[in-house]
This record gives sequence, C-alpha cells and structure tokens, in this order.
Amino acid sequence: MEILQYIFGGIITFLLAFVVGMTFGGTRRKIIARIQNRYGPPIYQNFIDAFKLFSKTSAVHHGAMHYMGPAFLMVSSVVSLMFIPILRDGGWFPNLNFHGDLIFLLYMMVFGSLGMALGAGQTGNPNSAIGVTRGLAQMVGYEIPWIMALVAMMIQFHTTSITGLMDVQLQSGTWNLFASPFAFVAAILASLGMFRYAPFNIVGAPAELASGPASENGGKYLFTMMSSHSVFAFVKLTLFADLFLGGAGNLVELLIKTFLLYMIPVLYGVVNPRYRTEQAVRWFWGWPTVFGIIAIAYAVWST
Amino acid sequence: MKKYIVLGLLAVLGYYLMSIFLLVDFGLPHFAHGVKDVYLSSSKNILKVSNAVTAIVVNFRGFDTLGEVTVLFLSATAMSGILYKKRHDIGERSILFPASSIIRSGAKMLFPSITLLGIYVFIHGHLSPGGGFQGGTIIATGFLLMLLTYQNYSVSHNRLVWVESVAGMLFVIIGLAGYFMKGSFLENVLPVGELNDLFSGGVIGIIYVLVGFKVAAELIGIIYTILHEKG
Amino acid sequence: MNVIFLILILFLVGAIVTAFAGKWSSLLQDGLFILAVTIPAVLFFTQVEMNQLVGWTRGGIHLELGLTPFSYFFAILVLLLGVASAIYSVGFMHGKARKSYYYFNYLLTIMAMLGILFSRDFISFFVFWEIMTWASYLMVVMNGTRTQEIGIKYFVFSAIGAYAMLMAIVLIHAQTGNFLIQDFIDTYPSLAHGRQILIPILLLVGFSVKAAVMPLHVWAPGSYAYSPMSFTSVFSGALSKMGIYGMVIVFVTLLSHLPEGGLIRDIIAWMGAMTAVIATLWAIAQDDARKLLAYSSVGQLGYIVIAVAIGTPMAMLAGLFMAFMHGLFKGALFMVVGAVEKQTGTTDFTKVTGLIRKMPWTFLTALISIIALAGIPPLGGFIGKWMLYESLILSDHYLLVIVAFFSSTAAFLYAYKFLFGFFLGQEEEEWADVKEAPITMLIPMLALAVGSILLGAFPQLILKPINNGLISLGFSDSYGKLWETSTLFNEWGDKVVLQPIIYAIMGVFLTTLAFTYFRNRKRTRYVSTKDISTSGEIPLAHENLTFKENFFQPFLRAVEPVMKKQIDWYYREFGAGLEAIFNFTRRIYSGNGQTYALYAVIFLIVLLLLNGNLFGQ
Amino acid sequence: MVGSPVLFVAIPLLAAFLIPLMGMIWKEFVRIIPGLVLAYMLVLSVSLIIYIQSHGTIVEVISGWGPPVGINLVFSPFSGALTTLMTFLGLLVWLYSHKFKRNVDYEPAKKYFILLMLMVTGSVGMVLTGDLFNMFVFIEIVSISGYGLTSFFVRRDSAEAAFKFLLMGAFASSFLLIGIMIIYTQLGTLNMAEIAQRMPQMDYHMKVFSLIFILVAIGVEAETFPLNGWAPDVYTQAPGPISAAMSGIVVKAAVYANIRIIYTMYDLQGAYEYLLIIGLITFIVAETAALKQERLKRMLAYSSIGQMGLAMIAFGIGTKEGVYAALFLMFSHAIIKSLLFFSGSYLVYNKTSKYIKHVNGMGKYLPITAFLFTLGAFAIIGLPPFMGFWSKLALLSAAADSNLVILVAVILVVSIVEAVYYLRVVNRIFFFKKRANTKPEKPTINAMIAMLSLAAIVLVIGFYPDLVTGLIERAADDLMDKGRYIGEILSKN
Amino acid sequence: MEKYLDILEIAIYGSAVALILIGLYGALTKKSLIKIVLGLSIMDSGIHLMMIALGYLKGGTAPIFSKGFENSADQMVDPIPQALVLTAIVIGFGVTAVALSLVIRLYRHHDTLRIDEIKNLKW
Repeated sequence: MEILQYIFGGIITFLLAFVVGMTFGGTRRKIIARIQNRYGPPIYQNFIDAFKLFSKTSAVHHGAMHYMGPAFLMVSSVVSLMFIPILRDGGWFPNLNFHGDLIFLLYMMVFGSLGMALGAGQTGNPNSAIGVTRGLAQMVGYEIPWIMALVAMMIQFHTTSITGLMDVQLQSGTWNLFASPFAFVAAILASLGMFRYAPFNIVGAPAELASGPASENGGKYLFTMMSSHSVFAFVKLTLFADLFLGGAGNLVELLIKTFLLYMIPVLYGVVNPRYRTEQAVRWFWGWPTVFGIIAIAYAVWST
Repeated sequence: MKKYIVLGLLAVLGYYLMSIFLLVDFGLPHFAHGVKDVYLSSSKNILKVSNAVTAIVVNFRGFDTLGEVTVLFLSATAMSGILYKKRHDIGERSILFPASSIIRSGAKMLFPSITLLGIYVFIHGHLSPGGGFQGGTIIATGFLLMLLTYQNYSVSHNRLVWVESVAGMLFVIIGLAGYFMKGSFLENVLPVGELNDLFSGGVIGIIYVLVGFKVAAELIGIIYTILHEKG
Repeated sequence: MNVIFLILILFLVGAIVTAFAGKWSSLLQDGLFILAVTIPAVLFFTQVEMNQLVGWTRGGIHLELGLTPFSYFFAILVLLLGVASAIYSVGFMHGKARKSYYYFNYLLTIMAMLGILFSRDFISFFVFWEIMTWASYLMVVMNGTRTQEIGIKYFVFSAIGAYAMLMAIVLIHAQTGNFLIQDFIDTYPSLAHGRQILIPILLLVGFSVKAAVMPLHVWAPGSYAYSPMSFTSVFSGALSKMGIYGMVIVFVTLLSHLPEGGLIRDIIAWMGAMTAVIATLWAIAQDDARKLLAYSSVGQLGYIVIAVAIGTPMAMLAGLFMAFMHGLFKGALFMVVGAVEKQTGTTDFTKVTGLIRKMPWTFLTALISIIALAGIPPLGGFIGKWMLYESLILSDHYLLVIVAFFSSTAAFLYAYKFLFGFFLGQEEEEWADVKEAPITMLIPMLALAVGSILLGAFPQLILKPINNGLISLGFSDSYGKLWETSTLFNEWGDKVVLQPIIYAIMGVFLTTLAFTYFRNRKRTRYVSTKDISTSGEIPLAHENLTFKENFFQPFLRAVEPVMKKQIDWYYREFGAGLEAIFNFTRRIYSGNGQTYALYAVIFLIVLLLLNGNLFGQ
Repeated sequence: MVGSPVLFVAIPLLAAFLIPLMGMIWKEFVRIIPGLVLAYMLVLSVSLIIYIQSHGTIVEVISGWGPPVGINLVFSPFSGALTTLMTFLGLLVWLYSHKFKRNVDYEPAKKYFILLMLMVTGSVGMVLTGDLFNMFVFIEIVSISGYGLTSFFVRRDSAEAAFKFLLMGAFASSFLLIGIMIIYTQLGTLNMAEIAQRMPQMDYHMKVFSLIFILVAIGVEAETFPLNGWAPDVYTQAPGPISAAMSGIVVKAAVYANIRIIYTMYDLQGAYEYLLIIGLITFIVAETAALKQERLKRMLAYSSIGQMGLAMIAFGIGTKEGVYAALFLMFSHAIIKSLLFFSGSYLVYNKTSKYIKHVNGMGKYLPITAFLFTLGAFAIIGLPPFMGFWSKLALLSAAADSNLVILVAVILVVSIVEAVYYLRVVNRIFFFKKRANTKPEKPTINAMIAMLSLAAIVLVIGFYPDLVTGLIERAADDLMDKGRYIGEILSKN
Repeated sequence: MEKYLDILEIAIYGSAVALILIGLYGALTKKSLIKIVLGLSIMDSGIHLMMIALGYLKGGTAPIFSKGFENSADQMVDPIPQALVLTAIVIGFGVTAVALSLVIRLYRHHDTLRIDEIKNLKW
C-alpha cells in the first residue's frame, strides 16, 4: 500500500511541477517580450507548444541512445523532484527526501545533462555535439560556486540532509538567506548558469547552433525534453526555497518564493549579452567563487 | 703551457721524493731485525753460495725469478703476437747500408769470445758477480752483433723455441722436484758442496745456467722479431 | 608444501610452461594460460588460511609469508581482475605477435602482486615489488612504440620509488636487525625522531610512484596508454592499487604514532587532490582513448589517495571501496578500448565514430562503466564518492571537498567524450563492416560491468572484507556504525538508502522509455545518422560531419593557464640537463694516453699534498 | 692434502713452456692444453676450498724457507674464494674463445691461449702470494699478458688501447717499486704478514708516503677514478672474452691487492675513508659517463668500472658487513659482467666499431643471446630475483648499518642512471628494427655453453643465494681477522 | 768522511730523483711515442739507482763471500735491493720491448708517432 501511495504521490508531484514549470516558462517569455518592447506570447503558450508536440508522431529515430536520452533526462528531473521536500510537512506530496541528501542530489542533477548529451550524440548532428560540449563545460563552471555554497551550509549546520537544513531554519526562526548570506549569493550566482538563460545560453543558442542538443529532436522527444526541463526548473527553485528561504508551509507560499527566485536569473539575463563559453566559465570562477570561499570561511568561523 | 704545469707538478713530486729519501739515513743500517742478516748467514752456512745476491735471486726468492723468467717469456710472446703478420706480409730485414769488411771480420772474431764470456758469467753466477740474466744478455749481444753485421745471418726459429721451452720446463721441473722430494717448491735437492767451489750451492748453479740459456734465447727472439719489421 | 608457496610456484611454472607451449599449439597455450590463472585463484579462495605465517630463509635473511584480512581484500581485486583480464587476453592477443612474451609477463605480474600481498617481511615485499615492476615494464614496451621514452620513463620512476623503498628498508634493518614488517611496526614508536620521519616518507615516496601521486605521476599516462589494453586493465585496475595498499599500511601503522603524521597526511591528501584535478584536465584534452583513460586513471587514483590519506574510518572505507570500484570500471573501460582497437585498429577519437550499432554490447559496457566512473547514482561509483565527500566534510577538509568535487564534475567532460568519440556521432563508411568483439572479450567486460551495478545496490559485498581488513590493521569496527544493508550513514546521522533509490530510478526510466518507445514502435523507422537536418542539407555518404576536432576547446581555453606546461616538461628539461652534464663528465676521458698519465701524476701529487689530512692517525 | 697452492703457479708455467713444443706435434694442443690446465686449476681450487673448511688456512712455503725469509703462498678462505672464482671464469673464457674465429691461425692461437692462461695464473698468484715484491712480479705478469691480449686484433685500434694501458701500467709499476722500497728501508722485510706485524713501529710519514705510492700503483689496475683512463679503451678493443676476463679476473685481483694492503698491512683508519671516497667518485663518474656512450663494449666497460667503485665503497665501510657486501659484489659482478661481455660481443659481432645501434632488432635473430644479455642487464641493475640484487642489498644494508644514509641515497640515485642505459640497450635489442647492413652471427656451441652456465648461476644464486653466502661470509671473517692472518703465517717459520 | 757522506747522499739520491723526474717529464710532455718510451726507461733507471742506493752500507763490501771475506757479513751491503733490482730491470726490459712493438704497430696503423694524433678511442 505504501508503495502505491508513493507512486500516486509521485505522479501528483510531477503534475504540479510540470504545471508550475510550464507557467513560469511562459511568464518568462512574456516578461522578456515586454522588456524588449514586444507584445509576446500568452503565458499559456508553453502548454500549447507542449500539447502540439505531444500529439505529433515522430516518423524517424536515430537508434537506441536517441530515445534513451530524453528518458535519462526525465529520470534526472523526476528523481530529483522526488528527493526534494515540496512543502515543509510533506502532506500531499510524499517523497523520498528522508532517504536522500545534498550530495546525492548534486549527482542526480547532473545525470540528466549526461543522458541528454548521449541522446544528442547519437543523432549525428554536429550542432548537437557542439552544444553538448558547451553545456558540459559551462556546467563545470557553475558547479564550483554551487558546491561551495552547499558545503558552506553543510559545515554551518552539520547536516547534509535537505530536511535537516529546513529543520534548522525552522528551529532558529531565521532563514539561511540571513544565517549564511554569502552562501546564498554564491548559490544564486551559480543558479544563473543552471537555468541556462541569457547570458549563459550559448548551449542552445538558436541562431548559432540550431537549438543545440535539442536539434534533431521533434515530437514526443522534444515534448519529453521540454517537460523535464520544466520540472527541473521547478526542482531547482524549490530546492533554493528549501535551502535558503526556509521552505514553504503551503502551496501559495511556495509559488511566491519560487517565483521571486525565478525572477533573478530571468531579469539578469534580459539585461546582459551572451557570453562565450570560456567567458562564462571564467565568470563563474570569478566573483561567485570568491563568494563561495567567503561563505565557507564564514561557516567555519561561525561554528 | 702544459710543459710548465708538468714542471710545476714535478717540482712538487721531486720535493716529496727528496724529503722521503733524506729521511732514510744514507749508508746506515735502517732497521733492526730485517731478513738481510738471515739471508747472508744462511747463504754462507746452509746453501754454501758465496754470492749472496745469487742465493737470494735463485733460492730465497726463486719464485720471483720464476716470475721474472715468465715475464720475459710473456713479453716475447706478446711481441710476436702484436707484430704478427701473415707469412707473405713479413718483410726483409731492414739494413740501411752493408757493414764494412773491418766490422765483418771483427765481428766474426769477437762472436765466440762474447759467447764464451756469457757462458762464463752464468756458470759462475753463484761465485762471482753475474749470473743467468747477465750471461744470457751477453750472449744475446753477440748474436745482435752478428745479425747487424751479416744481412743473411739467421737463427733457426725452431731451435730458439726448443731452447727456451726446454730451459723453462727444466726450471719448473727442478722446482717441482723440490716440491715432491723435500715438500717445498724450488727447494734444494742436491748436495750443497763447499763454499766458493764451482759445484756448490746445489741446484742454484743449474737453475742459473738454465736461466742463462732461456734469457739468451728469448732476447735473440725479441731482437729477431723487431729486425724483421719493415722500415 | 604450504599452499602459499604452491600458489606462487604454480604461477611461476605456469608462466614458463605457457611461454613455451606456444611452440606446439596456440590453442593449448591459451588453455594453459587461463588454467594458470584460474587454478591458483581457486586455490587461493579455497585453501589459504588467514593469519597463518610461513617462514623461510634466503641469503641468511629470515622471511615470512602470510595472509592478513587486509591483504585479502586486495587479493580479491587482483584475482578478480586477473582472471577476467586473462580470459579477455585470450581474445585480445589472438593473432598478435609476442603472445608468449605477453602471457609470461602477465602471469609474472599477477604472481608478483599476490606475492606482495602475501609478504610479511620487507625483503620478499621488495622482491615481489621489483618483479612486478620489471614484468610490467616489459609489458609497457611490448608494443615497441616509443620504448625509449615511455618505457624508460616508467622504469626510472619505478626505480625512484623502489629505491626510496629500498633505502627505507635498509634503514629499518639498521634499526631492528631484521626485515620483518611486524617487528618494525612494534619498534617504530621507540625510534629516534629523525628516523621516525624519514622512513615513512621514503616508503610513501615508493608507494606514491605506483599510485601515481602528483609529482611522481608522469610515467603513468604513457605507460597505461602504450601497454596492451588487456594488460592495462590489470595495470591500472589492480597494479596501481599496490601503491594504495602500501600507503594505507604506512598511514595506519606508522604515521599514527608520529606527531607530524597529520601534516604529512594532509600534504599527501593535497597532492592527491592536485593529481585528480590536473590529470582530469589533461584527460579532457586527449584525442586518443587510451591516453584519455590513462589520465583518467591517474585522476581517479588521486581521489583514492585523498581518501586514504585523510584516514578516518569512513574515509578509509571510501578510499578502499573506490579502489575496488576503480578496478572494476577502469578495467572494463580499458577492455572496451581494447575491443575497439582490436576491431578497428585505432583508438583515435577523430578517426573512429558511430560504432554504437556495430558493437552494442561493448557500448553497453562502456556506458555502465562510464556512469560508474562519473559517480552517478545508482552505480557503485556513487557510493565511494558519497563516502569520500562525507568523510572530507566531517574531518574538516573543506577545500579538499571543493577540489575533489571540481575534478569529479570535470570528469563528466571526458566521460562524455569517451562515449561520444567511439560510439556516437555519424556512422562512417570506413567502419561499415566492423563486427562486435569476440565472445571471449565480451564476457569479462560485461561481467565487470555487472559487478559495478551489483556493488551499487549491495556495497556490503565488498565493504565487509574492507572492514575486516581495517579491523586487522587496528581500526575500530566501523561496520555497524557506517552502513547497514544498503543504507549508508554518516556520523551526523544522515543517510542514503540505496534500494528505494534504485527502484525509483528504474521505475521512472522504464516508464519514460515506454512512453517514447512503444507508441512509436510501429511507425518510427531507423534512419541513418546521415539523414539529419543540419542547415537544411543532407550530408553525402562519405562526408563525416561528426564534431570531433577540438572537442572541448572552449573549456580548455578557460583553464589554459593551468595547462600551459606539463609537469612532464620540467622532468624532461631536468633529464636533458643531467644528460648534458653526464656527457661532459665523459670528456674527462679525453683519449690521449699522455693525459691519462698526467691524471695519475696529479692524483699522486694531490694525495701527497693531502697526506696527513687524508690518512689521519 | 689434495694438492698445494704452489701448483696454481707451477703447472700453468710448465704448460706455458710446454705448449710451443707440443704445438709442433699437433696444432690443436695449443688450444687444448690451456683448457686442461685451467680445468685442473679449478678442480684444485675447489678441492682446496673443501680442504680448508676442516683444516684451516694453508700457508705454502717456497724453497724451504719459512716466512718471513722465503716467499709463501696463502690459501685462506678469502683468497681461496677469489681463486675459485678466477679459475672458474678463466675456464669459461677459454671455453668461450676455444673456437674463436681469428684463432684458425696457429701462431696467434698459440699466443692467445698462452697469454690467457698466464693472465689467469698471474691473477691467481697476486691473490695467493704473501710477499709484497712477489705481488709486484705477478702484477707485471698480468699486465704484460694484458697488453698482449688487448692488442690481439690487428685491424682494430687495439694497439692504441694497449699503449695507453702500457703507459699507465709502467707508471704504476714505478710507483709500486718506490712504495715497496720505502717499506723495505723502514722495516727490512717484504713479507706482508711481518710488515703488518711491525707496521706500528714505522715512522708515520713513511707509512703514509708508502701507502700513497702503493695505492696509486694498484689503483691503476683496480680502475679507481683518475687512473682508469685506459680501462674503457681496453675493454672496447680487446676481444670480447678478454674484456670479460679483464673485468672478472684481473680487476678482482687488483682490488684484492688493494684490500689486502689496506686491511692487513696498514693500520691507518684514513685509508678506509680513502676507499670510500675514491670508490664513490669512481662509481659516480663511471656510471654517468656510461649514460651517453655510443659503443656497446665501452658502455659495459664504464659499467664495470662503476661496479668496482661500488665494491671499493663497500670495502671502505670497514665493517664485517661491508666486507661481506664487497665480496658478494665482486663475485656477482664477475659473473654477470662476463655474461654481458660474452653475449654483448655476439650482439655486435660483425662490426669493428661496435656501436650500440648495431644491436637493433637482434632479439629476433639471436633470441637466446639477446635473452641472456637481458638477463645480465637486469641482474646488474640489481633487479630481484637475480643475483645482483642480493649483493646490492648487502651493500646497502651494510652502509645503513654504519649510519651512512647519504651514501645509501647517492648509490641508489646513481643506480637509476645505470638502469637507464642498460634498458636503452635492451629496448634496442628487442624493439628496434634491424639495421640493413648488420649481419647476425650465431654463437658457437662452446660460447653458448659458457653463456648458459653463467646465466644458470645468475638465476640459481638469485633464487637461492645461500649457495654462496656461507663461503663469502667465511671469507669476510678471514679478511677482518688480521691477527689470525699474521699468526698463521709467521707460525710457519 | 762524514761530510763527504752527506754530499754523496745528496748526490746519489739527487741523481736518482733527477732521473725519475726527467723520465716523468719526458713521458708526460713529449709528443713522440718513442720519446715517451724512452722517458719510461729513464724513470725506471732512476728508480733502480734509488733502490741500490737505499741498500748501501757505509764502507760496506759486495755481498759475496769470496776468499778472504767469509766472515765479513756485517760489513756487506744489503743484498736484497740488488736482487730486487735485478728482477725490476728484467721486468722493465720486458715492458719496454712490448712498448716498442706497440709503437711499431701504431706507426703501421696511423702513420704517425704523435701521441695526440692517436685518439680514435675517446669519451
């Protein structure tokens, strides 16, 4: 019975994440358009795209890895989702979070990129591979401040568990945003790269690479990819909310917090031109890393 | 430049050599219980050899002499090995100009007396100054004279080999006889006789005669080898 | 005769017999070869008793052999890889030159590794260590390419290590009067302080060379890359672990008595970390699979060194577990490269592309092993990494976590490059008729891959022997505290439950796969990789559009300052300088006899001038 | 009594004088008789070694005059062990060169074998003799036969090498005479035991000066550093087996003389340090000079010099362990270097220049020879489980026991250089392409037997060193016990 | 008498050392092989002279017990150096002979007698 409960809860969580992620994505497109003085698509445009892709049938495939790639991506998103507490007290969204910890999550989150890269690789399209290499390189860049922020948290609060970190915030009554501000800054700067919005969108830059890893994918493949991206965005936002903003007691709080967090990369991207890969990597190893080091020093000092 | 360096070095070396030798008092007994006294008294009383040097060379330190003979033998062998050529490569004896008739007749006259002197010297090695080496060298000088004088003078190679081999072997065999009969290599196996007698000193005289023959043969061989070198 | 001797002698006799059997029949030789590995392996697991000492004497020196629980763990790795790679070798060496030579050295290497593990005294340890060195040296030069460079480099560094060890051994002998390891460990705390520091450092230098720790690692890439791939899987998988074996013993039994021990450990850990980073970066830059894996091996050994140098019970578990995992997946990966080399004749990424449909099983092995290498859950690689990070954080080595994590992330880059380079990308005409590798090569590869999966779910299979070994070295029993069946704890009480994770991952994976695959099965058709929509044009059959040159150029440009000069370069310059000096020394022998005579006179005069000083009374 | 040490000298000399006569009867005699003599010497030394195990050192008196009056030969465990080694190697060298190509001519063959036999005899005499001047005579026998043998090949630059050897040898004999005469004027005796006994009475400066002259003189034969200019040339130009005999027999005898003088005759502590320092310099210079050699035999020559430096270092340590290590080193070096010279000469057989590059690819054409060379190279580097390892281990642990940590480090560092140049050659043999103009020459069956027996010793001692360690240990005991040596000899009076 | 002995001492030792040094100088600086060999011979002579001089006894006679000297053993000079010199001379002769034959070989091979041109073997 418990297993069924888990599966059911998992599906509900997935649906929530899907819907929220898609909506946020649509909102982003709208906001960007308004800033650029365009009208922009409706907020629900992403749902329309997804539905269109979902109902298309793919005529061709390029081999086993080609359709396993999106599956890997999905595994990464969904399993990460299942390990992140959506709300503080679980409730409708039962998950496996008490089993997992941050290190596990870190690896789970990069798993998707690798799977996607493999799928893209088998298509034989050079643009895919180029996009993949850029994406992986950028990933190495932002992982540094990101892991620094997380390690700082671990040091400061003596736990590697996400629930543990949430409990700490609950008990002390203050958010980690204030308890370890430098870690927050480092993590947020890293998240700019994680979302791959401008200025870090060289990976799938449509004008250069014909959408990068996603080229050669259409129909259901693209749908799977798109939905897992949406879910993944939600995963990341929720994780940030959990780690730094004390988690959420209810859905509304969650949506507000995640939306605010989401605006940071979106708005940063709007006002910045695109970086080349090595510039991006170096950017991440600049100030964000400095903040990460300060965060660790602060954590060591404060314990 | 090198010369001056060498000169400087040699000056230092000379200083040290001189200081070493000047530490040794000249013409005084330098040590208390050396073997010298044993040699002198044994040579007179036991071996009955009047020339103590001979007694030392042939008996007390006879082993050295065996080695010495071997060295000569070796250098003759090594020389002929070093200068070995295939038979057709061997050249004529090089002589710049033929000897005059005075020299030729003089040499003919001198040769027997030189040889005789040599033989005398090694036969009386244990009685008077001289001995096998000296005598052998004198004989070789006689042959050198003949070889230089007469362009066609030649010595049979085989005969030389015979002489030197047999002489050397007899030396070793006498030594071995000492080993088997008296228990010690080169030990005297014959009666020693009286001091200052020709037949005194046991095997010493015999060995010196053998050494004389051997040295003569080897020296002649060496001279012969070099003379046959093309100029 | 004692069974330990029997095992060693069986290997030795097997090596000689196998080497000569090739004169009569190739098949007989193959059979004998496999028997010569498996029979001693079976004997080892069934007959050898733990902690039983056998004494013998050579050259007036008392020697002892025996098996401890700690060496038992390493013996498992050695024999597992040894047998797997032996079976693989039969397929790999089929039809190649110098087969007898290969078999002989292979068996000697395995024998020497077991001998090292059996040794309870320094002399037999050193003897087996050197046999291992020269046998593997002969393997490195076996291909005959760049022997003067790669082979000599390997030997020189091995010699540096071995001689450092030998120096330590003779110093130990001067202190204890015998060569027994246990005696030395017992007397170590009472030694003079200088010796207490010097001896472990010398031993560590010796072991660091085999473990390819940073300034002494330069031999490794070339040697791993140029020895036959079937041997490299043992070389990188098991042989390098002998360095780890020795290091652990030094850390645990010696340095724990030393006040400066912590400092030395930290230095070694940092060297390991630097190794991990630099080697990973260089691995990314490689265009040849063999070199890529070679650098990767060096990098992975760096992690292991970090873990064992930290030396908390959890770190030790992590390090040794990673050592075992590294043996499994790197063994499998080198076998994959060997299979590709065997089938295509090259290991260059820029030449071979799109083999996935030609060699699916090989690809599967590669995929699983790469996932294990990258440390991605749920495979065994993750467990080692998890324990490493936890132990680093718990023991306050925060910066090391960052460095380790960085190189672990960067490892994805070459991991992807490896998979993409051979198997993905466009299929080329040139490789159209490439066949899957023969069955003797596939079975060991797949077996090792299955091992990686198995250890991901049931790490206790190997953690238990590790734990027993650590207890025998004097560690407290961390078994119950750190892990239970498929659950990993750290000291803060955080835990990872492995099995639900695996179920979740498998469930989601299969569901999605069904979603993408089954609905399309009837109507999608396979199109070749030439049929793509690049710029709206379809490439011709002979055109290969695969992206393969300057693969990670942007990234490499970003890290350029670190990679400007290889450490290798400094060594080469140093070596060239030395050779120039040596070339000058031989000018002393000028060829002029007179000069020699002058030397003699000068020497005499110098001695005379020095007389009193030189020969004091 | 199974024989007497004096036969080691008497029988070969008898044979040497006999050979020219026998050669007139049947030409093959000139090759067979030396072999028989050498075999007899080996048998004799083995039986004497066994004899002295139970009966103690043999002191053989010559011409009936006991020491110190007459000359005496001493067959002690120390000199006996060396004698056995030398005669064994001598026999192998004879076997190896029995069918040597150049020896088809009768005359050169006669010379070659006589000189070879007398060289072994001279070396044995140097080791056995108890008289200082007699040692000088034997040194000269060895040197002159060495000159002759070195210049044996007419077409090579062998005369040049021999002349350098001779120049140095002549200097050495002059210095040696000066040294001997200084001792004689002070002590009035030439017997080594009595000199040793009366050495404390000698004036200190005279003692030092005489030691300096003698050390420089013997250092020439023993290849110590500034005096060894001749050695590489001679090893390069002499026939292969003669190079082996030089490094295996002659140099060993010279080192013996060096050691006997320093350990037994003199009581100067500084002499040990001299050995240590000079040995170290020799070792370093030779090994580094060997690295960039282009000719195979020259490389082996430098390696040989270096190994002798190592032995001198071991003697210079001055403890019993050091002496044990040194003797072990000398033993293993003699065996291994002979193996290397034997097999190396076939690897570069056809070329008079003997460049290392001529060995390229020979592993394919001369598999057994190449394998044996490799075995020798591995053994001399000191890789276990071959013979060289045990001796190197003994040396290092002796040095460590005497607290010479720096020395251990230096030796090990230089050993790496040695490993490099040997492995470069081994790599060439097996992994390089054969050069087009080199013709491999198959070893004769005799040479093969000689090489295989050496290789067997390398392997067997490597696996079971106990076969020789007992013997060497007794020899070391013998050398260290100066009082017993003096007592045994002088009691014979 | 004592005074003369001092002069004699310096004269004999001095000439022996001088011979040795002259021989060494010749052997070390002369370029011709023949001259080098000559130098070696001269050096040998100096050493032989030195050996004999070292055995001299003040007012001594030859060590021969000829008629009338049977009991004058105390007055005899030391016979041992004389015996040694005999051996040394012979050996010196042997070495010189070999040296000269080598010179001949070298001349055949190199067509020169200059030692600094005979350096095919070096380094």
